[in-house]
Amino acid sequence: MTEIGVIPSLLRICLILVLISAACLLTTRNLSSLVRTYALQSLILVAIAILLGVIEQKNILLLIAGITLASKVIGIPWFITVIQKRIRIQQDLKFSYLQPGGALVVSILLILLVYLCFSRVLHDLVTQNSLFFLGSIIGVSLMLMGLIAIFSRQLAITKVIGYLSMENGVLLFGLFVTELPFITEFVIMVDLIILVLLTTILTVGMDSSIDAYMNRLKEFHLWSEEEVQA
Amino acid sequence: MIDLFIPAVFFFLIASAIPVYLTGIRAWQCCSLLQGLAGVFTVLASASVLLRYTGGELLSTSLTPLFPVILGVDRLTAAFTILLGILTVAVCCYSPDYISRMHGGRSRDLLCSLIPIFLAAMLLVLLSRTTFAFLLFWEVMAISSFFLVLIEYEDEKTRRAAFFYLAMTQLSTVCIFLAIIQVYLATGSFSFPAGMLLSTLPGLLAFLLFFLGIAIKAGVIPFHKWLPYAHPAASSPVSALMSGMMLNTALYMLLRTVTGFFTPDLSAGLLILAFGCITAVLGVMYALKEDDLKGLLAYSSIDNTGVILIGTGLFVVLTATSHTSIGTMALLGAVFHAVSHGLFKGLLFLTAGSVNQATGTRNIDELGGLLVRMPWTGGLFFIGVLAISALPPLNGFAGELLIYQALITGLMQSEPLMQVVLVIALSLFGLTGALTAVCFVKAFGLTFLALPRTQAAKQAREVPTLMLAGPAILAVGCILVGIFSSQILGVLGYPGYLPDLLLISLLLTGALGITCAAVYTFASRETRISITWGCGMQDPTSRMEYTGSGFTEPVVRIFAPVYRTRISFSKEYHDPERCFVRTGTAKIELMKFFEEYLYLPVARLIDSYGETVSKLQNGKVDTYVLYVFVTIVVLIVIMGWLA
Amino acid sequence: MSLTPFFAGLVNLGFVLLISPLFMTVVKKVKARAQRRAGPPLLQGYYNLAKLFRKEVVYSDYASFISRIAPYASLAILMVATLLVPVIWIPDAAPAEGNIIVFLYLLAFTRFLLALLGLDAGSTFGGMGSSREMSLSAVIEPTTVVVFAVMAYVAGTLSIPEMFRHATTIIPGMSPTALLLAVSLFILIIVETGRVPVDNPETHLELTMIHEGMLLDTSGRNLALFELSHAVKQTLLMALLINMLIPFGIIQEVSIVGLVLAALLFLLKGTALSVLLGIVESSFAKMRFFRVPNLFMLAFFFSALTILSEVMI
Amino acid sequence: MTILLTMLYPVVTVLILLLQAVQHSHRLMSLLGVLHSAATLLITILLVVTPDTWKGGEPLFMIDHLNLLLMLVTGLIFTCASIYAVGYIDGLVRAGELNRRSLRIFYIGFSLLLFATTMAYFAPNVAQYWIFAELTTVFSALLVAILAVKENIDASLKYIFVCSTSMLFSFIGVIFLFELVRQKTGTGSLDWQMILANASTCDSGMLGIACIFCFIGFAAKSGIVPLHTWLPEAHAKAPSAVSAVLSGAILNVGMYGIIRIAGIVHQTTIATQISLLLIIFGMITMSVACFSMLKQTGTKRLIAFSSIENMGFLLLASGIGTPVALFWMLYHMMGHSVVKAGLFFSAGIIHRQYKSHIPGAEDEIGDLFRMQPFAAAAFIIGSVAIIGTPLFPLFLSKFGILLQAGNLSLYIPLLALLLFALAGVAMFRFILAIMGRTFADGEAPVQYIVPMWMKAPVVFLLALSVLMGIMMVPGEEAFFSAAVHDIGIGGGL
Repeated sequence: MTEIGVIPSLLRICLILVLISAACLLTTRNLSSLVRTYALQSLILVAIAILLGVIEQKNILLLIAGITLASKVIGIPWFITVIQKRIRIQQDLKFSYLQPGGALVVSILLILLVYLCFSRVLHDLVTQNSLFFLGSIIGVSLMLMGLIAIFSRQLAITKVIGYLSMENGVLLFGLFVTELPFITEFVIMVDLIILVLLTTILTVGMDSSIDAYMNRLKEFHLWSEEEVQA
Repeated sequence: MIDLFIPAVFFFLIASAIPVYLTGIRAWQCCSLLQGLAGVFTVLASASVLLRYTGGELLSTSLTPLFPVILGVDRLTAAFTILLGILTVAVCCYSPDYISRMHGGRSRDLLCSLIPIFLAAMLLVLLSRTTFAFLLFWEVMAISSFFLVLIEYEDEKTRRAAFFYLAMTQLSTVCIFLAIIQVYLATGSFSFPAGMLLSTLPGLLAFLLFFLGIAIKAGVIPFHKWLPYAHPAASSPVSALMSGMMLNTALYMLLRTVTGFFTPDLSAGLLILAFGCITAVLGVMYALKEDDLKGLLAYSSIDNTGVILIGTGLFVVLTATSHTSIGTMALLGAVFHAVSHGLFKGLLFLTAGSVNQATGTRNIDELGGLLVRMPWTGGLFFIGVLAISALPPLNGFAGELLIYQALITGLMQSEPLMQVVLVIALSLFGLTGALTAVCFVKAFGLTFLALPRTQAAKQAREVPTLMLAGPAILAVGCILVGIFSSQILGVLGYPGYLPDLLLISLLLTGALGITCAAVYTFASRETRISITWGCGMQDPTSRMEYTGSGFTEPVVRIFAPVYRTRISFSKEYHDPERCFVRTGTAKIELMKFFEEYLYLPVARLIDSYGETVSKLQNGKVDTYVLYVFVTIVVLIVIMGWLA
Repeated sequence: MSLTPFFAGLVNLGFVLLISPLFMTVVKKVKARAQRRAGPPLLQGYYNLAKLFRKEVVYSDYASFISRIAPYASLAILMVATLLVPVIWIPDAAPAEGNIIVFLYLLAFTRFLLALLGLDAGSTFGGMGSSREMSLSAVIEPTTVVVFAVMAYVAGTLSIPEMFRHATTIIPGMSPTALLLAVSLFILIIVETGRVPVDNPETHLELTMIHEGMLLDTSGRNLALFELSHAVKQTLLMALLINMLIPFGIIQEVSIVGLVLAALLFLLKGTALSVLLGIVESSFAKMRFFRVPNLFMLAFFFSALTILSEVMI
Repeated sequence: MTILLTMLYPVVTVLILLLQAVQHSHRLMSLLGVLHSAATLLITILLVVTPDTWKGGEPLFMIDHLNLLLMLVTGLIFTCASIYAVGYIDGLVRAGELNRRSLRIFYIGFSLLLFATTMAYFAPNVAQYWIFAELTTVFSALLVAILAVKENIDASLKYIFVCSTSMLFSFIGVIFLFELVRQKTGTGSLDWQMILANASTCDSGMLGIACIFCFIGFAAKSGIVPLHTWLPEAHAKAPSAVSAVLSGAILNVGMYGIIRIAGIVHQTTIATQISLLLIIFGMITMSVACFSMLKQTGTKRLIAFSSIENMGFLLLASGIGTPVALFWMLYHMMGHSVVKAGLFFSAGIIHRQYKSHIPGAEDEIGDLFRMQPFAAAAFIIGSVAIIGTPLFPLFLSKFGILLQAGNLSLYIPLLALLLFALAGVAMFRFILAIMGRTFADGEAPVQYIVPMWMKAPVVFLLALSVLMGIMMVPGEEAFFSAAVHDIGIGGGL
C-alpha cells in the first residue's frame, strides 16, 4: 500500500470518527437521535470504503460503498423509524449493569486492551503500521462497544441498533482486507434478513421492551392472581 | 460340560423376554421355569469345573475393535457360579406364587422380566476375564438391580431407598472405572493384570480404588448406609438375590484382586482386616437394634461381609508374612463363608418374604406365634437361623471354623506385633459370632414363638407349597454343605483343613436317639397341656411378652458408647419445690451416626452448589449478553498472554 | 479303624454322666456348710433326677416343637461335647479330633436352644432370662475365645486330647502362664454355669435368676434332662481346668487298674475344685447385672496377659 | 455420479419449498417435510455407500468422511423429527396453541433449516460454513418463536442475541484466517483443505487469534458454558420436534466447526495451549451443567442441560486430541444425537399430556405410568442411555475417551466421572420425583391419545441406540477412522 500523504491521514480521521459515533450510540437516550447516529456511522463507513478504493484502485470497494450507502444509511434507518412509529416509545431511560458514563470508561479501557493484546500477538505487523492491523483493532473494539450497547440498554430497539453497530465493525474490518469483497456482500445480505426477522417479531410479539411487556401484562392479568403479587 | 454357561445366559435372556409379551401367572411360571433351567445349567457347569481342576476360556468376542470381552471360568469363579445357580433355582421356585400375591399391575411383569437380566448380569460379571467386560456387566447389574428395587415405586420410602442406592452405585462405578484406567495405563492391556506391586504408585492407586469401589458395593461400614434401605425395599426374591448373590459378586472381585491382580502386601492386608473387623462388629450391632425383619437381615449381610473381609485380610496378611499354608486356610474360610452366606441369607430373606406376605407386616413387634400357624416356613427360618448363628453341623459353622483356625494357628506362628493384631481380630470375631446369635435368637424367638401380638399375626396362614420349595432347596443346601464340608474340601483338593463334621453330626443323631430311647423307656410318659406359669398370674396376654427392643435392651445398654443412645426425659411437677411429678416423658433414641455425620452433610453441600450454579440462569437477556461480553474479553486477554 | 476310640468314648461318656450330679451337690453342700446348715446328702443330685424322671411334663398351650425337642437335643449335644474332652484316658485316636472351637460352639448351641426355650413359653420371666443370658454370653464370648486360643497357643495345637497330652509332658510348675490360665478358666466356669457373682442358681426371684428364668416353664423329665446337661457342662469345664493344669493320673495306655485309679484321682480333684467353687460362691455377693461386663473385662485382661507373658517372658 | 447427486439436492429442496408454499392442507405439508428429510437421508446414505465417487473433490461441495458422518446423523434426526412433527403439530393446532396461519411458516422454516444445515456441512470454505451456520441460527430462532407466546419469543430473542453476537466475532476469526492464507500464498482463499495444508507453516500468533475468535462463535452455537445460557430456555420453550432437532443436529454444526478448527490448530506449535484451553472449557461446561441439572424441575430444561454436559464432554475429547479420542468423540456425537432426540420426543409426549393452562408454570406430572406408560418407559430408557450405562453407545465412547484422558493426568477422568455420576443422580432424582406424584381423583387431566406418528420415531431411535451400543457394522470403524484422518489429526487407531 503506497503512502499518499493526505489520504491515509484522512483515513485515520474517519476511523476515529467511527469510534466517536459508537460512543454516541452508547450515551444517547432519545430513540430518533440513536437512529441518526447509526446512519452517520454507516456514512463514515462509506467514506472509508471510498478512500480505500481510491488508495488501492479497486473498483469493487466503490461497489461495496454504494451498497452500504443504499442499505445501511438509507434503508435500515427508514425501516426502524417506521417500526418506531408503530410502537410510539420515545425514551429509553432504563439501563442495566452499566450507566452511560461507566460504559464509556469501559470502552476506552477495551480499546486499550485490544490494542495491547493485538500488538503483542501481531508484533511484526505493528512495525509496518499496516492498515490491516489498524483495521483489526478498530473493528474489534467497535464490535465490543456494540456488545456493551446490547447488554446495557433495556429497550429491544436499542439492542438491535447495538447489534447493527457491531455488524458495522465487522464490515469495517472486512474493508481492510481487500480481496474479500463478495463475502462481505453475503454478510450484509444475511444481516439484513436477520434485521427484518428481528423487527417483525418485535412488532408482532411485543411493543416496547421485554421487561416493560412483562409488567404491563401483569396489571390486567385475568386468571392468575398470585402472579400479580409476585 | 463347561460350555453350558453360554446356553445358561441365553436362557436367562429368553426368560426375561417372555413377560414382556405374555402377562399374568402363566407368563411368570414359564419365565421362572426357563430361569430354573438356566440355574440348573449353571450348577452343572460350575460343578464340572470345580471337580476337574481345569478352568478354560469360554467365549472371546469384542464389542468394538478396542474393547475385548473375554469370558472364562476357573475354580474360584466356579465356587460363586454354583452358588448363583442354586439361588436361581430357589428363587425361581419361590417367585411365581410370591409375585401373584403381590399387588401392582404391569409392574409385576416388569419385575418378572428384570430378575433374569439381573441374574445374567451377575453370571457374566463372574465369568468376565477382561477389565472392560467386568465394568460393562457390573454397570448392567447395578442398573437392573436399581430398577428391581424400584418396582414398588408408589411407596415414598422405596423411592428414597432406590435413589440412595443409585447414588452409591454410581460412586462405586466411578471408583472401579478409575481403577481400570489406572490398570490400563500401567499394563497397556484390558486383560486382568497379574502380580502388580503395591509399592509402585499406580499399583497402590489401582488397589485402593478397586477396594473402595468394592467396599461401597459390598456395604463395608463407612459406605454401607444404602444397604439397609435398599434390600428391605426390594421384593423378597430380589432382596434374597441382592443380599445373597450381589454382595458375593463384589466380594468375588475383591478375592480376585487380592489373589490375582496384586502381590499380597502387609499394609493392604491390615487395611482389609481393619475394615473387616469394624464392619463385622458394627454391622451386627446395628442389626441388633433393627425391628424391621428385612432390615435386620440386611444389616446382618453387612456383618457377614465384614467376616468375609476378615478372612480375606487374614489371607493377605499371612501370605505377606510368608505363612502361605495358613493363608490358604483363611482364603478357604472366606470363600466357604461367602458361599454359605449366600445360601442361608437367601433362605432367610425368602422365608421373611413369606412371613411378610402372610401377615402383611415386617415389624417384629407386630408378629409372634407364627411357628404354630406357619410350621413349614418357621422350620425353614429356624434352619436358616441355626446356620447363620454358626451352630455346629451347619455350613455357617464350617466357614467360621476355618477362619477361627486360621486366626489361632496364625496367632501361634507369627511374630509378637502381629500376634497383638490377631488377638484383637480374634476377640472382635468372637464378639460378632456371639452377637449374631443374640440377634437371631431375637429374630426367630420374637417372630415365631409364643403368642401372636397383633390380629394380622393371628390370621397368618401357611404359604403355598411352591413358596416353601424354594427355601427348602436352600435349607437342604445349608445342611448338606455344612455336614459334608470337610469331604467337599477334600474332593476339591484341600484335605485336612476342617474337622470331620460328618462324624460329629452322626454322633449327635446317635446321642439324640439314645437319650430319647432311654427317657422313653425309663421315665414317665404322661404330658399335660395348661397355661404358662406366670408366678400366679391368671391368663397371660401377648402384651406381657418381650418385645424386640426389650430383648436387645441389655446389649444396647452395655455397648451404649457404640450406639450413642440419647436418653432424654422431661418431668412436670405439681409443686414449686419439685417434689411431686405430675407428668413426664422418657425417650431412648438411637442416633444414626453415619447418616447424620457423613451422608447428609455431603448431600447438603452438593445441593447448595447446585443452588448457586443454577442462579446463573436467571432468565434476563442482559445478563446472558454480559456473560458473552465477559468471555470475549477474557479470551482476548488469554490470547494476548499466550503469545 | 480300631475299636479304641469307640471304647474310649463310651468310657468317657459313662464316667462323666455318672459323676456330674455328684459335683453339683458337693457345691451345694459346701455352700450350706458355709451358712452353718447341714446341706443336702451327697447323693441328693441323683435323687432329684430320679424323682423328676418319674414326674409328668406340663407344656404351655402355645408352646411349639422347640419345647419338646430342646431338652433331648441339649443333652445329646453335651454328650457329643464329652466325647471331645477326654476326662480320664487319652486314647491315641480321639473320636472327633476334639477341636476346641467345635467344643466352644457346641456349648453355644446348647445356650442357643435354652434361650429359644425361654422365649417359647411366652412368659415375661422366660423372655428376661433368655435376653440376659444371651447378652452376657455375647460379652463373655471374646474372653472365652481368647482363653481357648491361649490354651491352643500354650499347647501348640487346637485339638483337646493333644493339649492334655502336652500338659502331661511338662512339669506342672507354678509358671505364670499356668497361673493366669487357671484364673481365667475358673472365671469362665463361674460364668458358663451361672454361679453367684454372675447369676444365682438357687433363687426363683425374677430379678436375679438368669439361667433359672429360662427353665421356669419346664417340668418333669424335661427339667431333669436340663439339670443333667447343666451338670455335665460344669464337669466338662472343670475337666478342662483340671486336665490342663494338674494332669497327673490321666492315663495314655488302656488298663483296667489304670482306669479305676485315674477315675478315683479325677473324682478327688473334681471334688476339690467343687469345694473351691462353693467357697467362692458363698464369699461373693451377686453383682448388679450391668456391672458384670466389668468382671468379664477382668477375665479378658487375664487371658490377654497370658499371651503377652508367654511372648515376653 | 456425485455431481448428479449434489445437483439433485438443491433442486429437490427448492421444489419442496415451492410446493409447501402453495399447500394449505396440513397433512400434505407435513408429508412434504418428511419427504424432504427422507430425500436428504437417502442422498447421504448413497454417498456413504459409494465412497470412490466423491474422492475427487467438488467445486461447489466439499464432501469427505467427516461431514458425511454428521450429515448421516442430521438426516436421521430430521426424518424422525418430521415424522414426529406430523402427529405433534396436529396436536398443537388442535389444542389451539399454534394458529393455522403460522403453520406454513413452520414447515418452510423446517425445510430451510435442514437445507442450511446440509449446506453448512458441505461448505467447501469457512465463510460459506459461517454464513450457513448463521442461517441455521436464524431459522431455528424462527421455529422456536413459532408458538407466538411470550416465553417463546423471549427465548428466541435470547437465542438470536447470544448466538449471532458471538458468531460475528467468529467472522473476525474468518477474516484473520483469510489474511493468513493471503500472506502465505499471495491470493487468499478460505478452503478448509487449503488452510489445513498451509497451517503448519504460517505464523502461529495470527493463527492463535483466528482460532480463538472462531472458537467463540462456534462455542456459542454448540452451548459451551459461558455462552450456553440460550440453550435451556430455547430447548425448553420450543415445540419438542424442534428442540429434538436443535439438540440432535444444530449443536453438532457448532461442534463440527470446533473440530475443524482443532484439526487446523493441531498442525501448529500452539496446539498444546489451545487444547489445554479446550479441556478447561470442557471441564467448566460439564461441571456447570451437572450442578444446575440438580435443581431442574422442568423435563425439557433437564434434558437441555444434559445436552450442554455432553457438549462439554465432546469439547474435552477434542482437547485431548489423540486420534483414538477423536474417533470416540465422533461416536459420542452420533450416539448422543440419537438418544437425545428420542428423549426429547418422549418428553414432548409427556408435555402434551400435562400442559398446564397457566403460561410459564411447570406442567404438573402425576400418575405417569397410568396415563402415559409408553412415554414414561421411553423417557426412563432414554435417561438410562444418556447417562452412559452399558449396552448404549455413550458408555463405549465415555470409556474410550476417558482412557485417553488418563494419559494426560488422572484428575481429568476423576472429575469427568464424578460429574457423569452427578448427572445420573440428578436425572433420576427428577424421574423419581415425577414418578411419585399422583393426582387427587378429581382433577387428573384427560388422557392424551398418542398417535402412531409420534411413537414410531421414539421406538426406532431407542432401538438404533441399543444396536449402536452393542455392535459395530463392519465398515463403520474404517469410516470413523477415515473421518478422523480427514480432520487432520491423522494416525487413525
